Amino acid sequence: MKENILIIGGGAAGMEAATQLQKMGLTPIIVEKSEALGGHIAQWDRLFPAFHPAKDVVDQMLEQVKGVKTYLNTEVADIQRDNDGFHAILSNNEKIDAKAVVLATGFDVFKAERKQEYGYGIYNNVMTSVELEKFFRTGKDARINNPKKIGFVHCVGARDVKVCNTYCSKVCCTTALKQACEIKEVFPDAEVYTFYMDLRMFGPGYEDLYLKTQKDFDVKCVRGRVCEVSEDMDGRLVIKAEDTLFGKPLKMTLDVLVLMCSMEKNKSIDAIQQKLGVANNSDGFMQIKNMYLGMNDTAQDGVFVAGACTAPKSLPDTIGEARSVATQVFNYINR
Amino acid sequence: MDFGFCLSPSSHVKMDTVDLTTFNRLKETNPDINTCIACGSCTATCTAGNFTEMSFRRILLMLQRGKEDEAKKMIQRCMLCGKCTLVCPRGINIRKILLDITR
Amino acid sequence: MLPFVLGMAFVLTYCVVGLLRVIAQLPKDDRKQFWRSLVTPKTAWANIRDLFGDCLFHVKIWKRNPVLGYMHSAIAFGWFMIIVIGHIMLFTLKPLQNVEVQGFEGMFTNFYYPIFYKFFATETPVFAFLMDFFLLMIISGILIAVVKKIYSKIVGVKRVTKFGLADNMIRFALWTIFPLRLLAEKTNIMGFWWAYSIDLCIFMCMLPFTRYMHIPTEALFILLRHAGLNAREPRKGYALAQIYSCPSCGLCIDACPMSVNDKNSGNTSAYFMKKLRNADDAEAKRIAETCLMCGKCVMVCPVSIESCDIKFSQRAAVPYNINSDHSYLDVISTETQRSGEILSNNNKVLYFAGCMTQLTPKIMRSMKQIMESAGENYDFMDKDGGICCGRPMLLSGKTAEAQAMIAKNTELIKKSGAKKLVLSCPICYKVFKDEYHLEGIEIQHHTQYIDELIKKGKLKVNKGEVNYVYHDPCELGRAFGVYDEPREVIENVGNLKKAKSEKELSICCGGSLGSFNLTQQERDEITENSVNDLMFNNPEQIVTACPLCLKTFVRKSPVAVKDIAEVVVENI
Amino acid sequence: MIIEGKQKIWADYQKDIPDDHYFYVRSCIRQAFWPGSEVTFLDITRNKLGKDFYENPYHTTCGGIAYHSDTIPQETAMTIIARQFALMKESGYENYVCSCITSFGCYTETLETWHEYPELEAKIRQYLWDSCKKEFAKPKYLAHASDLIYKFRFEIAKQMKFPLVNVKTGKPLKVVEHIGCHYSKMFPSKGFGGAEYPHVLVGMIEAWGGEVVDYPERRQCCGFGFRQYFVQANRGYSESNTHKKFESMEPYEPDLIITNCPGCPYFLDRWQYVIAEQTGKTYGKNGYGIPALTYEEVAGLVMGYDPWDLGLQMHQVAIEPLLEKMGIPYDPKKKYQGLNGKDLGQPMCPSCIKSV
Amino acid sequence: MEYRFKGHLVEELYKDYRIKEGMKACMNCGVCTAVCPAAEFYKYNPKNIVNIVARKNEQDLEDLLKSDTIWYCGECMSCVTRCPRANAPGLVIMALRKLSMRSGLYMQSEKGRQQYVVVKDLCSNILNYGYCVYPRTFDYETHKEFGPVGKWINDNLDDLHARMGSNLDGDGPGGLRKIPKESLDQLKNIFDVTGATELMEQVLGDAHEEAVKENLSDEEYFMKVYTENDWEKHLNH
Repeated sequence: MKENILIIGGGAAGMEAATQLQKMGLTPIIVEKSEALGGHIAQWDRLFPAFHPAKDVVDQMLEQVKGVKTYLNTEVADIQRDNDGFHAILSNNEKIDAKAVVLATGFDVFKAERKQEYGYGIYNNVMTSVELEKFFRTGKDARINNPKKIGFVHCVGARDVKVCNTYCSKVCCTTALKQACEIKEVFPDAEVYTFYMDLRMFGPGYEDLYLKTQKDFDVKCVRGRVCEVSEDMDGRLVIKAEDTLFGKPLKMTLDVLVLMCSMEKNKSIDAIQQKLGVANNSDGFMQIKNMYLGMNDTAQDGVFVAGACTAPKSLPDTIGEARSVATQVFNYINR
Repeated sequence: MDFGFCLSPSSHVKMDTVDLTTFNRLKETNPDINTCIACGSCTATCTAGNFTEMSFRRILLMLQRGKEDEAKKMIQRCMLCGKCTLVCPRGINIRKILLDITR
Repeated sequence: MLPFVLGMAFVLTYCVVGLLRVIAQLPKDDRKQFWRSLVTPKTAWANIRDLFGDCLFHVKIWKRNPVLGYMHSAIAFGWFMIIVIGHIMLFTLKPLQNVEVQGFEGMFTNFYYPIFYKFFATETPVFAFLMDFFLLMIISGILIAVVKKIYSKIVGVKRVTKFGLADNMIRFALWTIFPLRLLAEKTNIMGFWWAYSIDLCIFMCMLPFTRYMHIPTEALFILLRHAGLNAREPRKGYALAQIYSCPSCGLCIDACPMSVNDKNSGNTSAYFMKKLRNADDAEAKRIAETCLMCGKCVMVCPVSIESCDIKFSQRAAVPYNINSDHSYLDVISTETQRSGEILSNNNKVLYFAGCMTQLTPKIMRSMKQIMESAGENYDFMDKDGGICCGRPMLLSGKTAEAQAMIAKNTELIKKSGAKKLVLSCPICYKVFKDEYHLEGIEIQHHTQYIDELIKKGKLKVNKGEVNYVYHDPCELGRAFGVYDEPREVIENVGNLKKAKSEKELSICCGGSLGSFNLTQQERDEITENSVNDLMFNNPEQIVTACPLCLKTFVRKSPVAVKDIAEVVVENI
Repeated sequence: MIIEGKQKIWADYQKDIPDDHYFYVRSCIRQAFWPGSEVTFLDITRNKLGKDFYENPYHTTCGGIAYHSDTIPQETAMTIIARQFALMKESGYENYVCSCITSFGCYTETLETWHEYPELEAKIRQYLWDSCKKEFAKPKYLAHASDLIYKFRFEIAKQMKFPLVNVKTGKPLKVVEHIGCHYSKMFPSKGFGGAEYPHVLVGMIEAWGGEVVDYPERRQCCGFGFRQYFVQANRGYSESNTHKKFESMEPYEPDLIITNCPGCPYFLDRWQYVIAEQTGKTYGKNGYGIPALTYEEVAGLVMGYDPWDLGLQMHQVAIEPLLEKMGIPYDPKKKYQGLNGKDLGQPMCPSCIKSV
Repeated sequence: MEYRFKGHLVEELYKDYRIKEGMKACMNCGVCTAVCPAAEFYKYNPKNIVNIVARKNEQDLEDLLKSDTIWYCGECMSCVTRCPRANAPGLVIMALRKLSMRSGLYMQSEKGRQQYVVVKDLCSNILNYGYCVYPRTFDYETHKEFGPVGKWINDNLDDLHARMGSNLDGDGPGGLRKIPKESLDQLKNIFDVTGATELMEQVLGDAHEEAVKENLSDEEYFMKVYTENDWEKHLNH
């Protein structure tokens, strides 16, 4: 029995779900809006906590997903549902019939310029974590010019009423420490500071990474949110924060400031999501049926979700969800 | 002219100019010093802390924020009882560091 | 004969100068005390007893290890006897054999004559037998020494001191003296006599610069020790005598709990004394601050060197840039009396839990229950946190600072009107016993107190079925010999199993406040070793009587670890 | 500095206010310290631009300074504001513009609080009735007077005689903008350009040919601090804040500071004198200070008003070097004259900062 | 001095709309303190204030209301802009100050007692002239920072305002015009109705009582409070 399963999104969640569904004898079809599979993770250099090359993981996933029918540079333009299942029209006008839909549309990176006081897009040497990762991958970034002092700001676009994101973005803490170590590897003489509020080292080996960051890499963790950034005569960045553990305001000049941008829901899927009748939760991510046992289910039968479209998630979380969604879909088809 | 008031000094910790000599000296012999997670266990258990402001966590911070004089003043309160070392979740040899600061 | 005379002259001069130096360095009071002790009959007798017992017969080593005891006493006593018999022969046979020399030269010959007796004269058979007997005795001792050098485990020693070139050379010199003498005596070849004489010269000339200096120094040290002196400075006076008295025998190396990690066996007392002798200040300081101060090395030392005291004085010698300021203590008592509900006069027992017990509240709770069950009139001195007893300060060499706390606690205790002070922490117990002046107030460790309550019938306990092993806290056992009370208490409430090393030989838990430098990992190794030792007879629970031992053992113990008070409460 | 980034924010933070028919309320501080500014504002809007700005003689203080000095309860301040709104209603206006930034903050805070807590609005309505027998209507649009100059900046530029350009070098003047804290810090969307990169003064500077200086302590408060200034013992706080700002802007060598709050230019001006007296330091060139002007004064200058009609002689920091840079003719004799050339004597010379 | 307020301080504080508006949950990130001018020049930390208020402990609140701490804020409201939890420490301070004055606890701190000066100056200006600030009340001797120009302005007040086009004490519209009596009466009514008069009289009364206790005239007491400055104590080293 071959049944079509439409998977929207070809990132880690979509690829892994497709791989599993294919192994189960179903016919997954991936629709990916960009020109390649891999999603955000394909843009990443190394993964926390063990500095494993992201390419390794992505390559393996690409290898496994090879036989799956994939549309690149394509979006779902319209989707209808009847008793036979789902009928989607793609942006290339092709039509796809499917028994079930998996939304694996992932996340968007918070637009750092929205946090105006950090001056991203205004002060030259303010950059985002995504851009820093690109620097690690390519070794090129005009802003990084043998810096002597580098700062990381946590929770940019997260835990912040002022940008309407009250949730924690989960992976930024660990990413910040990973990147802090990496930048220290590139510039061993540089002083590296992270400005955090809580260091949420939630996974196996993550706390060890924290310890390593402190002990081996001499990264200085300051508890306090950076409150404003400005530029001095030389184009260096002057930042202010409270050292909350010390209870005094603190001021320092940095060469580069990295903003740990949060995850927001990928909004390009909103129209299709609405057509499918999947609502958003208060954080703006897709609403799941149940936090414990129904994390892949939506209010609509046959519409499933996996990965960061429902909440900020790490790569292992996402892959776990992708595998579990495959089981859910399989059970749904064979119900 | 006496205006009846004058400029106040800034309380900002100026990280650009802070003197870390003592902290770096300690770091050489006690690399653990970097691993403090500011949990406050040392302060909570401190025998002298029961009567004074004594807090090892703060002493470490003072040294990193250029307030060496304050740190040394606070250390005077210490009774060296060693409870802090026993409760530190990162296993920092606090008593040793305290002694090293004093000499 | 010339080499011998030269060597002898050198070594005697050195010893006399050294003796004068040590005595000169003694503080005035100590010096007076020393002179007085020499003529006091009691100490004089002890001096004579120990001079023979320790220097010649090495009674302490015998006790510890008979093979080594034999080795040492064979060489020392044998040599001594040869010299003595030589002199007896000189005085008994000389007139008969017409070898008298008069005047200054006579004094000189008397001096070396016995050493080369056979070269000058013949012995009577009895003397000849005695001389040969002792010579062979010495040589047998040397044989053991050679074997020990090659394979120490045969004689029951795991680790031996590692020596430098000079120490190895003089040892070789010592080993060869007696075989050469034997050869010379038996063959009477001039060359052997010369070799014997030169060997003696080498030995004596090197003596002041090597560990064998302990041979002459130990005698002085015994006298000083019996005078009841304390080391006040790490390199002067009494300490100097001890430094030179250390034979570097290495018995302390195996005894030291730190030696569980070979890397740390260099931190043992034998090396500490050596660093002091070699004036290696930095290393001496480091070792002094690494030591756990458990006192086991002192316990096993055949010479009774008080290395912990010297380490104390070494710590105290480190200058501090910051003086402690505990003036805030003054305010406490007068204003708030925070450190306890101060008692009315009719309370008899005052319980001072101490800092460490604050971290193990179950001990406090158990003590409360025990005192209540026994119907005691008691009160807590530091229910909401008290003032440190001062012992850690002392351990850091800050004597004056410790006095601030001691004075404040003394004031609070005296004000309480209590007749008895009970402590559940041996660290406190040690300092209360040694440093506090609490006339009229009985100071008891809670093991002693509970034992007394049971014996008096105030506290009724049931004998349970649990097999316990008891760990002797260093500052209770070795420091004060409180070995029996806790054991009796435990036997009242359960079965007491033996540990592999007990009482004065018990192994420090590794948590000691004495050490500044040991890392957590190094401490854990010590703890594991100590736990293994306690688990020798597969007890079901480990019982200790020190909150710090308790906290330390809990980290590594496969079975439950409890304070003696808890165990008692479980069986009330 | 990437100017496009700021431009994007400026485009996002544009508020919708009409450009005519306003009920104008004065500022206690501006009318007392910079009387020429309000006169100039009304002259420009009414006479040069032909707009309707009505002033009701019965309006009073909004009580904002007393409120922020914690001398009157919140309800009192709100009821005084409600009374002003009632006067607006009685005069037949819907658009409300105030000259004071503290007032602007209080009006905004009041309207927002009423929005959030309608029961409080009802309570105030009752208070106003009980005390004054008046009823108020909330204004349809609320603006600060600088918002309107901002809105008219290009029209003003059309009538401009002396742009913010150094006539000797031909280069734009370097201008520091200082925004009153209560303009947009509490409610960023209520100010042109928001709270972080307000455009209200930047827009004027750019339209009139100047170059904006963005320095690290730009967003800092001048240090007024209400009770921190009113009590002599506290003035060190106020002075220290201004000192911090000048230390930060000094390396940029600004020619001029432009402000939209009435108090800030006073403090930025007078504290320069005090700092000079106490420490010997001046922040302008050749022992002069940096002039700190109101936006009305700057608008007046570029439009060719006589400096002494604008009241620039009421600043302690000498204005002449700026006038010379801009090529504005002035008669030094008239600086210290009253009406009809009446001789009013001259202020003493300070010991440190140059006054002429 | 025992304080006149007999109720529950925490309860009373939480009735204030500024607490409702400005006091949500704090995550201790410190942005308010980082940007705060008072935290730079005084022994002051707005984050700590918010935490004490959030704790709702009667004793802690009382201690806070008695202290100099709440009087350090300059109410610039910079903290309001950036708080990620939309708290407004500046508003919280205003509510605390009001309660401190109402309860009388403000009299127990040096900075609190200064309220006498501010209340006396500002309230009388509003009630007498209809303005918070009125130039005829300016005194150069107690405001040396006016500088030579300020002194010159004071000395020629009428001439200068006439020159500048003000309507100083005149009728009809214009700067510094005389506020009509009916408007001043309305302000007085507002003060009476909304509790400002009561608060003002309490503060003036407290000051008088204190002056009598210290054997000073009201004017002497005013100058004492106006100039008294335990400078070192207030600094945040």
